[in-house]
Amino acid sequence: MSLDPEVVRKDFPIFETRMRGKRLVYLDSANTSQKPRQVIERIVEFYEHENANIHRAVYELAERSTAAYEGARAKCAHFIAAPSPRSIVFTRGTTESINLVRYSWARANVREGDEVLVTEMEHHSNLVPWQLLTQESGATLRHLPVTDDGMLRMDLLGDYITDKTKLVCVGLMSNVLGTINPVRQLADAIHAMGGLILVDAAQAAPHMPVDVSELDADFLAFSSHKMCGPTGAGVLYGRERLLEEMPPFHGGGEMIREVFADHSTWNEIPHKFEAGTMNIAQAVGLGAAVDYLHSLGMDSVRAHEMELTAYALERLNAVGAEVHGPSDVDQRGGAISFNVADVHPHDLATIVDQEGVCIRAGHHCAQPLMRRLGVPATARASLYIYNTREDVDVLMGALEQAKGWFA
Amino acid sequence: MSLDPEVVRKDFPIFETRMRGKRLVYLDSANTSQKPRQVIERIVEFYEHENANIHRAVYELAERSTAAYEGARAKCAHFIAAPSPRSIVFTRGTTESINLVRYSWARANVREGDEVLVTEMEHHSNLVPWQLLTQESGATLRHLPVTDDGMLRMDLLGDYITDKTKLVCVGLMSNVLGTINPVRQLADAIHAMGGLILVDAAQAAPHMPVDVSELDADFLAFSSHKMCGPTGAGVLYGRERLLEEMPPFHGGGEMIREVFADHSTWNEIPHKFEAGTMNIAQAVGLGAAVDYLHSLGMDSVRAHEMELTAYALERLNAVGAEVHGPSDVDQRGGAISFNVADVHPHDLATIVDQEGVCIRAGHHCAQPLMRRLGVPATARASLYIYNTREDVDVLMGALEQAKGWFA
Amino acid sequence: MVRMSLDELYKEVILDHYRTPRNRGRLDPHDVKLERNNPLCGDELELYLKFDGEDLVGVAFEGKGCSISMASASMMTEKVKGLDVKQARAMAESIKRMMAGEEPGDINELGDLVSLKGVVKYPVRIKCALLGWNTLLEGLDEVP
Amino acid sequence: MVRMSLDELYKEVILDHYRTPRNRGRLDPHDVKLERNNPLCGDELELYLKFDGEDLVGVAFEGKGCSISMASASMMTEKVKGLDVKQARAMAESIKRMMAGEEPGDINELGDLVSLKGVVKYPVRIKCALLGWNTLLEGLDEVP
Ligand SMILES: Cc1ncc(COP(=O)(O)O)c(C=O)c1O
Ligand SMILES: Cc1ncc(COP(=O)(O)O)c(C=O)c1O
Repeated sequence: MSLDPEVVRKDFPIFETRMRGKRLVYLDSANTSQKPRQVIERIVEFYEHENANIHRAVYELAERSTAAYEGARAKCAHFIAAPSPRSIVFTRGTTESINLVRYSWARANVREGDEVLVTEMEHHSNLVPWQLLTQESGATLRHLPVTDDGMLRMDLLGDYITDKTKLVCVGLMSNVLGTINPVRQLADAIHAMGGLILVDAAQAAPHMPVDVSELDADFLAFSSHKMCGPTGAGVLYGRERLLEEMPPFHGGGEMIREVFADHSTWNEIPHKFEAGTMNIAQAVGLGAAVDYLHSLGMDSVRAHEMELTAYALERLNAVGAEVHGPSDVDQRGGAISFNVADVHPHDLATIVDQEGVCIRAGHHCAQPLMRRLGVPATARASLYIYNTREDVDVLMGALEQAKGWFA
Repeated sequence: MSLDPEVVRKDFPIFETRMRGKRLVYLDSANTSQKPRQVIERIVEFYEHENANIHRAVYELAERSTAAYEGARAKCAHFIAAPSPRSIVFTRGTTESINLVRYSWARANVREGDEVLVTEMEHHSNLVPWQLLTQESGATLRHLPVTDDGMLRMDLLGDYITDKTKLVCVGLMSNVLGTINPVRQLADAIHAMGGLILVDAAQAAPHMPVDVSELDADFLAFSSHKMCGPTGAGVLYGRERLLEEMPPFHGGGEMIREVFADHSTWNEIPHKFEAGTMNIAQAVGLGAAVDYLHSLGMDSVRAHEMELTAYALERLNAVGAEVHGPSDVDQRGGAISFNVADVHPHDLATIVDQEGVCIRAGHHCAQPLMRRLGVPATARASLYIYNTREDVDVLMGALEQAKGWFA
Repeated sequence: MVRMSLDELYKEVILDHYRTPRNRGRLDPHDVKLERNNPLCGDELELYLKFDGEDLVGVAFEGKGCSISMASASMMTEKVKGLDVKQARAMAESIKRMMAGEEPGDINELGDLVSLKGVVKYPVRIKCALLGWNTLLEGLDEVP
Repeated sequence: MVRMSLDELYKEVILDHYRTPRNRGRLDPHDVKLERNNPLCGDELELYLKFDGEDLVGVAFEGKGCSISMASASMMTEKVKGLDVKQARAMAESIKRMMAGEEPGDINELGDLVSLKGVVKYPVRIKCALLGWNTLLEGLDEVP
């Protein structure tokens, strides 16, 4: 089933807004996606007909909200082919999911002398937590290098994954380069050494089918707001056995079994990790986003983006932009970073904004990768289900204008 | 300006829902409040016209979302009379706010031999984090006792607040007893010893004027969902000086200044504590909730609840219910816990639910307090701006019915 | 979610067991003693079991809780006393199936216990009804 | 938020300073060297100051960044060279006021710098325009 972006676009009320009289060309979905009517309406419906705290109360309204929340958990489990909803912890987003693993699993398991491996292309959210952890624990943080074309140096794996490595932290799809990393290969390598792998699927989950068993991931994180869902929600998937062994993250209501004055016992997973009143309406909204993406089909989503990415790469090359990351669309997603000679990315973004085009300029939360690429900043256009060739064409026109200003 | 709950009620779409053909009598606002149209519509407006990631991008849509988000921060600062928006950190809710202080401030400042003081009436969210902290640090957790009428034993302060006490953690209003605690007196006592005070305002902020300077609070936490705002948002107020000295909480995007391979430097407060994509739409919704409460006036809110609480206490006494907590409405809010002889709270809640009445039964996330009160569970009716005398009357009728079942 | 009337939940036999619980109190001597609770609502149960070989010859309980949890525990003690471990386990599993909305199996064997069926319509109360039975299942694993 | 046309932002004088920056490069010897950046966008600036008593006798900069940040830094070096510490600080404060949308004060004194006024309509670019000036203010605090 192929996806027609002009039809998809109609589901997104924001595209009825015109930017200074022009068509809104939103090319910043790697940053955050727009929300379809189906998701917005589900949130409204929750507040208007189901709103109550979950798990805690015996009245019917609370049964409705609990069913909606736990239903969303089951949808998320299904979305990444997780074996059970028990392995799905709701969080605020990828960043919190990763920090949860840091505070809970890693503080208990990573010791002085151990190593944690990240890659040179990680988002700050999958780098800074591991800096903080290794600084605190006396472990060593290592960085798997990236080639000039933006691929992981898999040839160096033997040096970087050893019996000292306790955890490998890797993005499934890079938010700067678009690169889809060979996560399964990394998983096999670290599992052979008895370590674990955490997969940052913030960019992958919205754009391609993700299967935790195929990846053999121990932990996997993603964010609602990048995949048509509301802000303020996300998921940490963890193997049940790991979640069961891990100490709790936050202390508070709901995550406990019994509380005494000076100690407590914990609720079952995943509730052990969900302290206090959760982001109920947001989890429900994320469930609706999963339904929405399922209705399009994740294979169709991926196919549409591959086609459009190929077109955008071709056009960018034609205007002489320097594009970072792989050129083969089989190996990459639709986040495309580039530089245009003589025009700073910031100026580029300001100028195309005048044409109603939203792109991002900066370091994209990946300063070490910027240093590796030898640029202080890049411009990035990122594609999603509602983007069309016309959007790419408008961007190209705007880029030509920008070149004009600084010619 | 006095508040007419029948008018207020019309702002809340959920009251158009009938529960099994009956008027919805929602008496569980201490658990979570219902949401007015003004808040729901603001969230929809955000997703339909402003949705973009904040701080990161240069295009106009991102300027709108950043303005909305930072505007909400300023509203929250104003709401608790905080000296500056810089002292307002957005979180998921009270539980996360308190755990943030635990992970960031307390891990760096509470050592073996130090003491942390909680009270016997704290919510699990203001107790379990301190159990975990003191267990990890080797500090001692102490519990300020409660009198039989549900007041803090202020006469014992000299024993409980000493130069060993590094932090006092206290709720401004109890979610079980309704008690309004003399926080300022506790603040003065701990400040005289050089320690700090963390105020759990989860129950107070929605129901009465709160002023951090008057309380002389070092930290203060509250939740959006209990004060007409969306789920998934909350606030940690912290003195600027403290926030500046504290190490970061989560590592990730936005909270950094510069990231190198093995270390990083931090953004200014409050951004240092807001890693990754925040709960943007929820913060904006909380801002709308603050506007809504301001339009009613927090003094009017408090006055309405005092009057209705007095009425409910009178009626409960008349049916022979055993009410816990202070009987003087000057000293308490509208969360009313009670037991009815021969009828277990659970049965009570199920039976009144048949009449469209939502009350809560259980330990209300305060198991140690339940032990202190000598009951395994209580029923709790909690009042808010949309509750009327009629609601109380319906509850009383339902209670009589419940007694009938178990007579 | 359609609710039945309260009569479906609070059947006379349930109210009777709640008002006059059977086999309530400590059982001494006993082979197994288990304390379990329902963390969400604070219901507490202490279960005592006495075995003769594979046979459950003594069952008693102490506890505090709502009518459903206490009545269900009381009915359970009556029903399982005298059964062997296998039979008792089968009965507990029947009840759990019934609470999951499935067919419990041989209804005749359940007898009075069928009156618990009304609880299915009150999802939050299912945990109350099962507190005793889940504790029993754990206790049966400890047969000496 | 009303946008002006791009001509208001990219005035000829700004583009000129961007294309041909003044006082670009290291200044040796210098009294003060400061490295600052704009964490959101990656703009980087190195500022060199040389004093003779209270007088700022040498100013130079190195850096990478967008047209606004580089042009603003370039214009700044031209304007503040020769001023004393107090005058330089006053000028930086004027620019900051202008960027906050307030009246900058004596417009005549600002001269070309007034061309930066268009930036006010582009809130995210204000930090770019101020990078040089904020760095200068810090540097002035270090006058030996
Ligand atoms: C007094 C008190 N503190 C803390 C909390 C926890 O708040 P939240 O669940 O919103 O994190 C609550 C509410 O459940 C409360 O009533
Ligand atoms: C690859 C990657 N990892 C992590 C994140 C952080 O996600 P969030 O900001 O939703 O926590 C992002 C998005 O910004 C990302 O692109």
